[in-house]
Formats: sequence, C-alpha cells, structure tokens
Amino acid sequence: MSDEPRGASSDPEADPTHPEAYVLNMGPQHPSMHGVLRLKLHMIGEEIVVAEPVIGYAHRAHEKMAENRNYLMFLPNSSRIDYLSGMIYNIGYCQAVEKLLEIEVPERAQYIRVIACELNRIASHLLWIGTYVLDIGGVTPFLYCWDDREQILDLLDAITGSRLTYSYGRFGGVTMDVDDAFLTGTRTFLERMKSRLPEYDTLVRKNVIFIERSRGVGIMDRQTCRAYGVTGPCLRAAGVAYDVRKSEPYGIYDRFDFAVPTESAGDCLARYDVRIREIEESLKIVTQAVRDLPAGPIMPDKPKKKFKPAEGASYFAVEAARGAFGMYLVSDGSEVPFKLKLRTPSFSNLSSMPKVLAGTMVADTIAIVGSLDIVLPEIDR
Amino acid sequence: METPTRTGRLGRFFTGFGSLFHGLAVTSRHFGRTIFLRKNVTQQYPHEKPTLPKAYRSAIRLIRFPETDSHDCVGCKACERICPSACIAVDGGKVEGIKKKRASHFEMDFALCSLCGLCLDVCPTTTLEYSRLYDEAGYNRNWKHDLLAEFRAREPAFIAEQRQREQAEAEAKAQKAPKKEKPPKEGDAP
Amino acid sequence: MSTPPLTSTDAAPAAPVDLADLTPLAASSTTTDPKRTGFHHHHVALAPSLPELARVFTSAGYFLEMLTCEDRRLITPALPKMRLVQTWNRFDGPADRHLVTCELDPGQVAPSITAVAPAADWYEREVFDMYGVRFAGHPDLRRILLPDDSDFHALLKDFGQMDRGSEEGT
Amino acid sequence: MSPPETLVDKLDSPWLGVVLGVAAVLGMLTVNVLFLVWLERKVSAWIQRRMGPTEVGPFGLFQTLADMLKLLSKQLITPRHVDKPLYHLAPLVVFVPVVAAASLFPFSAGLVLQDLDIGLVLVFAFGGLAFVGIFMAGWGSNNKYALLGAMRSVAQNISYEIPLILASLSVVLMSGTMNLAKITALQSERGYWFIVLQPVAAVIYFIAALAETNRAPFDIPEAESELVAGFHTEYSGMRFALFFFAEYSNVFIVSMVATVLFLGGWSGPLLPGPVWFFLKVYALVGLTMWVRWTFPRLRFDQLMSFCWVVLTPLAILNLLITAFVARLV
Repeated sequence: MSDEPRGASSDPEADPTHPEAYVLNMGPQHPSMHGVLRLKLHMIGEEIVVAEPVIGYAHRAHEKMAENRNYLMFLPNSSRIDYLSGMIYNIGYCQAVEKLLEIEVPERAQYIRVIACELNRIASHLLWIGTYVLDIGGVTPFLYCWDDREQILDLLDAITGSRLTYSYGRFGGVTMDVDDAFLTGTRTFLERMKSRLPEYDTLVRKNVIFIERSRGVGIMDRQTCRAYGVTGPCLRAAGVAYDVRKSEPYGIYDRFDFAVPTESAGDCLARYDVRIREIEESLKIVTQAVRDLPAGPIMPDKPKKKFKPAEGASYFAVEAARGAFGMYLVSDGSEVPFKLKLRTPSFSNLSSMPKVLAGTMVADTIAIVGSLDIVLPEIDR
Repeated sequence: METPTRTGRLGRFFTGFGSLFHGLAVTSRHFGRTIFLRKNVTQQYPHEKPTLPKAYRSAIRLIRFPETDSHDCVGCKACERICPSACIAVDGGKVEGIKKKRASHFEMDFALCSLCGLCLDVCPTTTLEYSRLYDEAGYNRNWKHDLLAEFRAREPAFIAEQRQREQAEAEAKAQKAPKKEKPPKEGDAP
Repeated sequence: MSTPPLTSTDAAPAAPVDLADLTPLAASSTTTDPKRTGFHHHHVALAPSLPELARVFTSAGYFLEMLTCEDRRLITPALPKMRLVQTWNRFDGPADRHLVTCELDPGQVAPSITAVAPAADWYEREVFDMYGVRFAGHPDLRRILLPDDSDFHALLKDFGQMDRGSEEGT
Repeated sequence: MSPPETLVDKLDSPWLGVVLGVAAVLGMLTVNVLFLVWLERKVSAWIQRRMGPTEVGPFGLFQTLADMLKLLSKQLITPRHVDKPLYHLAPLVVFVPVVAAASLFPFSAGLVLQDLDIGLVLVFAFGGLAFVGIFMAGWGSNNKYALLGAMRSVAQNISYEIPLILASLSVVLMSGTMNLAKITALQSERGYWFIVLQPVAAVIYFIAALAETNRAPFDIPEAESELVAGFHTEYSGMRFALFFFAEYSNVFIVSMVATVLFLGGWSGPLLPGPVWFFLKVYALVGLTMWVRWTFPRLRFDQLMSFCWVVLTPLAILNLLITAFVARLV
C-alpha cells in the first residue's frame, strides 16, 4: 500500500507507469458493476490514478438495425435502448417520427403518454436510489425502492402488457386505452409514494453514514458537465436547470406545472437530492395529467399505413430519466431511415468519468459510477 | 448541501448518531409489520399463480371466432412482413370450393419474438391475439409454435360450412339485388 | 486521458459572436424551422475550420450535444462523400440547436475537436469505429463499441446490408 | 465461592476430554451457526417485507442445513496461479482459532469446558490469530481483490482490536479478574450487570465488535460492491464454507464475550443458566443483524478515522475514568 497521503497524486495526468501502480480490472463481470461496464483502473494503493471506461459489451447495433428496417419496425428497438425507462424512449421515438410525418396525436393519447412516461421516470429514479444505496452497502432501502417500483411496473403492465420493454407507443397514439382501474391504481400509487418519500428521507438521506459516503464525492461541476455534454439529474445537481421538457417542450409538457429541481454541490448527495425531488415533480405531473385526462380516441381516426417522410435531417430530443435523449433522423425519402443516430445521455455522462474518477478511492468508484445512473445498453446501443 | 443545524462538531456528531436510531426505527417498523401484520410482498410463485393483466403480452395465437368456430387468417403475410424479429412464417391462399382465402401454414418462433405487437396492429382480419402463456421454459432454442395446430382437425368441416355460408350469402344477395338498387353502400357489407 | 482546460467559463461570452451567421468560418449558415427539423440553425463547414467553429460555440457557452457521421457515398456515387454532423445546444434558456455539417472525401482525415470540447472524445472514437473516419489530433483514437480486432466499420452502407431492407411494394 | 468444576475435570482421561470437548464445541457452534444463518436470512427478510426461506423444513429451518450439504458436496476448485500451501491452509487457520475460542465460555455455572484465569485474553488472542489466516487467504489467492480485501481486513481488525480490548479492560478493572466464569459469577453475586456501570464501554465494545467481525456497516473487507467478495473471492465449496462458518462463529463469539462482560452471562431469574445465556447472546446477535440490514457501509478511510479519532480515545478515556473510580471505591 502506498504511504502517500490521500489525494497526493490526485492529478489526472499522473503517471500510470509509476512503479507502484497496478491495474485493477472492474467488470464487465463484477457483482456490483452496473451492467457490463468495464473500468480499467490504474491504481496506487487504493487510489485511482487513471480510470478508463471500456464500453461496447452490450452493443446490439441499434443504429445499424434502424437503417435496415422501416420506421415502424424499429419501434420495438426503441424501448430496448434503455430498458429502465423504456417508455420514455419508446414514446420519444414515436414523437420524433410523428414530427417528421406531421401526424396529429389525439389529446387523450397525449395525456396517457405523459402519465406513462412520468410513471416510468419515477420507476427509473426509484431503481437508481435503490441501487445507489446498495452500491454504498445498504441493502434494505434497495428492496423498499424495488417494492415501490413494483407498483409502477404493475400499473404499466396493466396497460402495456409488459413490465420493461413496453413497445406501447404507436405513430399517432398508443396501443391500449387506460381504464378506471388503472387511474384508480395510479391515484393510490401517488398517495403511497407521497407517504414513502419521508421514509426514504429518514432511512437514507438523513443517515450519517450515507451523508458521509456521498457528500463531496464525485464532484462534477458546471464546467465539467458542459465540457462533456453531461445532462439530466447529474447536470441539475451541478446547478444547471436544463431540462428538455422546459427548454424545448415536446408533446404536451408545456401544459403542466412542474419545476426543474437543481442543487449546487454537484456531488453524489446532490444527485440523490435532485432525483428525489424529480420524483416529487413527476408525481405532480402525473397528478395533473390524471386529473385533466380527456375522453376521446387514442389513435387518429385514419391512421397512416405507410410511413415515408420527406427527405432531410431532423433532430428530436426528449428528457429521459438520465438526461437528454436525442434522435438525429435522416430520411432519404424512402420507408427506411437513412440514418438514425441515438444520442443517449449516459454515453456523454459516462465519458466524463476519466476526469471525475482520477484521484478518488476505489471504494468510491462504484458509488460515483452508480450515482451517474448509467445503463450500459443505452451507452452501447 | 447540508446546512449545519447545530453549532460545533459535537452537535453534528450527536445528530449523526441520532440519525442512525431513526433509521433503525424505520426498519423495525417494517420488521413488525411483516411478522405481526403478516404484510409481506412476496408472491410464492409456483404455489400461487400470478394474476395476468388484461393487456398481458405473450406468444401470439389465432383467435377462435364463435361464429365460425375457427380462425380468420387469410395468409396475407402482413404480419410476416412487419415482424422486426422475422419470427413469423405464414403461407396460404385460395382454397378449392370457397371464395375466402385460408392460411395453410402459420408458424411463430417464440424464441425470437420480442412481443412488440406490430403483427396484431397490421392484421387485416384482426385474427391475432396474445395468448396467456407465462411460464414458458425449455432446454433448446427451438421454440416454434404452430398456430394452426388446434384448427387443423376442424378445417374440412370449416370449409364445408364456409361454402354453405358463402352460398347463402350469394343467394341473399341475389334476392336483394334485383329488388331495389337504391342504397349502393349496403350491398358491400355482408 | 487528457482533459484540456476550457477556453472559457460559463459567464457571458467574451466577444459576442452572432451564432446565427458564422459565414466567414462556415461555408454557409442558414436558419431552419425548429418546429419542423429540430434545428434552429444549420452551418455547413469545411473540415479545417471545425476546431475554430467548436471554439466559437464553447466560448458562447454551448455544449456539444452530439457528433456523428453519415455515409453518403452511395447517394451520389459520382461524388462520394462522408458527412460529419455535430449539434450544439445550450443549457440556459430555450433550446438553440445548431447543426454543423461537414462533407469529407472518403479517406479524408478530419481535425479533432477534442481539445476544445472533451465530449467529442468518445463521439469521435465512435465515428472512427463505425465509419472509419480518422481524426487528426485525437488523443486516443481507438475503437469504442466494436471489438478492438474487428476488421470492419459497421455503419458504412456497404457493410452488412440485411436482405430485409426496404420492402416497399411487396 | 468455590471455582466450579469444569467439564474436562469431570472426565477420567484428559485425551478423551479433549476429543469430547472439541466435538461438543464444534457441535454447539455448528448448530448455532446454522441457526444463525437461518435467523439472519429470516430477519433480513422480515425487515425487507419478504418471507425468507420457507421451503426446506418448518419455516425453512433446514434451509441452511441443505446449503451446508450443498457446499460440502461441491467440487473444490483450486485456481491456477495460487500459492498452494497458503491457499489451502488459510481456511483452517481461520477456522481453528474460532473453535478454540468458543471452548472457553461458561454457558452456565459449572458448564464450562476450560475454565482459565486468562480466558478473556485467550479469546482475544484467538480472535487475533484468525487474521493471519485471512491475510494468508488474500495473499495466497493471487488475486487483487482478495489481496485488497485481506489488507483492509487486517488493518481494520488490528485497529478495532484496540478499542475492543480497552472497553473489555474497563470491565476487567472492575471485576479484577480475566476469568470469564468469575466475571459472570461476580455480576450475579452483586446483582447488577456491568452494562449499568459501563454503558460507554458496552457501546464501544459493540461497535468495535461489529468491525471486528466484519459486519455491516463495517463489512469493508468483503464489501461486495467494490471488492467482489474480499479475501475469499477465490474460494469455493467447503473452503468457502469454512470462512463462512468462521465468520458467523465470530459473530457468535463476540456476542458471547459481550454477554459475559456486560450482560451478566448466565445469570438471570427463573430460567436455567444456559437458557439465559443463549437468550442474551441471541439478543445481541439480533441487534447486529438489525444494524446490518439498516445501514450503508462506511468507506475504508472513514472507518479507520472513526476508530482512531473517536473510538480509541473514548475507550482510553473510559478506561482512565474507570481506573480512577475503581481506585477511589
């Protein structure tokens, strides 16, 4: 073990060829590495000198697939990009194509989409809270979070028939209408979640060990975020109120009253706080959407059968649970996309890791990487 | 950021120490709820069967319509074309004696299916639906479902009945047609 | 892994540049309808000016949202081109997305903008991985998603076309 | 009060005594560890609103027995590149001191295998010996995770042994003996438990004991979220079972020490001695479980600084005050 005091070699430019440096391979098979990320850590003692994320283990060639099938056939892929908030990606892809083809979406479908997406966002954040606390050693909050998440999955299951990869959206609407049982269930869940948040607060947020493990750990400031294109809760934890739902409202998000929570510290604790508050905001949105849900059809009266957008490039961004998800779609006028670039938030978020991880302790590695809320299939696509 | 609520390190120390007991209180509450109120969230799966939601998605199957006691697949291959996973193989066409086209082969490889439901959307005769299978498991990748299997035995009888139906329809039409030709639209719907 | 210092802070840009019109740097700048395309501005750039353009955007407080490539060689076989695509956006205020495109000849090396926008590091690696476009000045241009020993660039149009492509008319 | 006759003394042959004694202690430990693991799984399940093991035996009681049989029957895998002597020896070196330490406890008046005047010292000494085995395992495995885990484990355990022993010394100062049976007898004689006079020492002891046994929130050596499984990453089958056994036995042993030192050992009204003894031990074990399933894990540097900055000075202070007061009285 190195005798150097902690932080002595916190220079990201530090020499990995130092005689005491060794390489620790974390992942892709590691019990608590998130997905199949591999971190090649050059370390001295327990301190990381250079961290090098190695990705691509879950590359499924979504972008290549998109170029080989028509717009509709890519739909099931969309909820598999990020399987933890598949609804947002699925609906997002539908909205991108609808924009290209200028398809009108009925009001009721719009509201259902918002309800489904925001429930999915809550589920995704709940999962993050659970896994993050698990990363720093707390097992029980993890199961409480999963229990709450289970309620959401059951709700979504009731309307989509799936629990993870929903394929719920269609160009112009959604596949299934919501019934009263779903709405009642959603209201019950909203009440339940509101009573659960104080419990998380007591069990997790106020716990001194949790605070000590999270405060000042993995700081990503505004500059770092901007340099690496970090978006989502990680960016908002650094004090930037950037949210696609506000900066370029898509769907009907401009009709809802919600705030963009921010924190200033940019550390793991701030990221936790932002996500908890985002859950509260999402609860607010769902409450409003359930209240205002109009009656009517869920698909256009005469749905299009052929999807052939005009030639040209377009970009459509949605706020996914992990940040700004963008689709750069190029059409050559045929039924098949010429190019679909998926700008996934975790990709950019993870690319900041070499900078953030340098100089930290190996014990914090999992906590920091975990606090980003990365989903590897989303990064690898 | 944490705001220092009490002055000094000692105060923080005790606040921190106290927070541990609050946490213990939360877990003990759940502990008590579970053992005394018997409120646990476990579903004892093989002993208890899950309740499947109405929208539950599983392997597709052909709907058995009560009027005909058979499916209505005409083998148009729309589902085969739209399937992103290329897991559907359909064949069919003209059958001797009836006007309606019939599927002669409908095979779905469930191992490849991604349950997206696009085939249900495009089916012109809406004869596809999700089955309620939830405990599929096996030892190899060969997971072909023959969707026509349950209909095959009845197929000759169906064709015979269909012939009668079509004849009856044609007769009804023939009777109607010469009488009055005013509403041109009604004649379309059988 | 080098992390170059940022050229500016998030404070107001030192010299206000009209981002809507970057014509000395870009070959052309047009304003597009964001309602339809999602872009507010479109700049067509020449390869050598890419780092300078990136500098203009970072100085103005913009971040690199996405960097990718299009294989347009088969669209115009007479004049085969690869097209580099960048989008820049800002955190504050309503979205203001700038699309920067740059036509490259096949085999042409583009200048890396990693030194200006570290976010480009992985994106350029991905473009190299998927399209085989090389970037001069990139600190660590390796494959990122595909295996290191693969001998193809997966998103090139002449690689691995599936036979179930367009099924129009069938 | 005459020193109670020990079990070994009652037998004619000393060798037979040793064999029977080891068998008895092993049996006692095995039964308790099996029960403990079951209890841990049940308690964690109840805390997490689950059910825990239910299938094997009534309330899943035989689940751990089945698990043990499974581990026993598993193939022993020795990875290449390990340091074979160290690798093979390590589980035994960890396992044996635990059994030795467990043989020193008085379960009731007269129910003690080895009644030694230095009982307390021996228990801690045996406890200290186990870390040699842990380091052997970490080093011999030739695996970075195992080595890091072993280094952490040794550093942590050596550090936390200090407040642990200092806290126990406070009790020794009051009782004037290190004989475990006598400490117990003294408490039942005086009619109060030492936790009443030594609450601070008891808390320090409890915290240090958690660290000593690598229990959450101090389970850093085998923090699975960073070090896979710590020093026993490369062990499987029965060798892993030995580590596992030693770990749970350790939990049991530190709880027994705490029972003797602070909770009056076997003393208690109505119920017979052993029942009281095990009731108290299991109460403490339950407490460690409750703590484990509530808190996240400290970071290694926080753990060390907590030991050296908070726990050790507090233990020394407590010891000084105890010595001062004991001198006065």
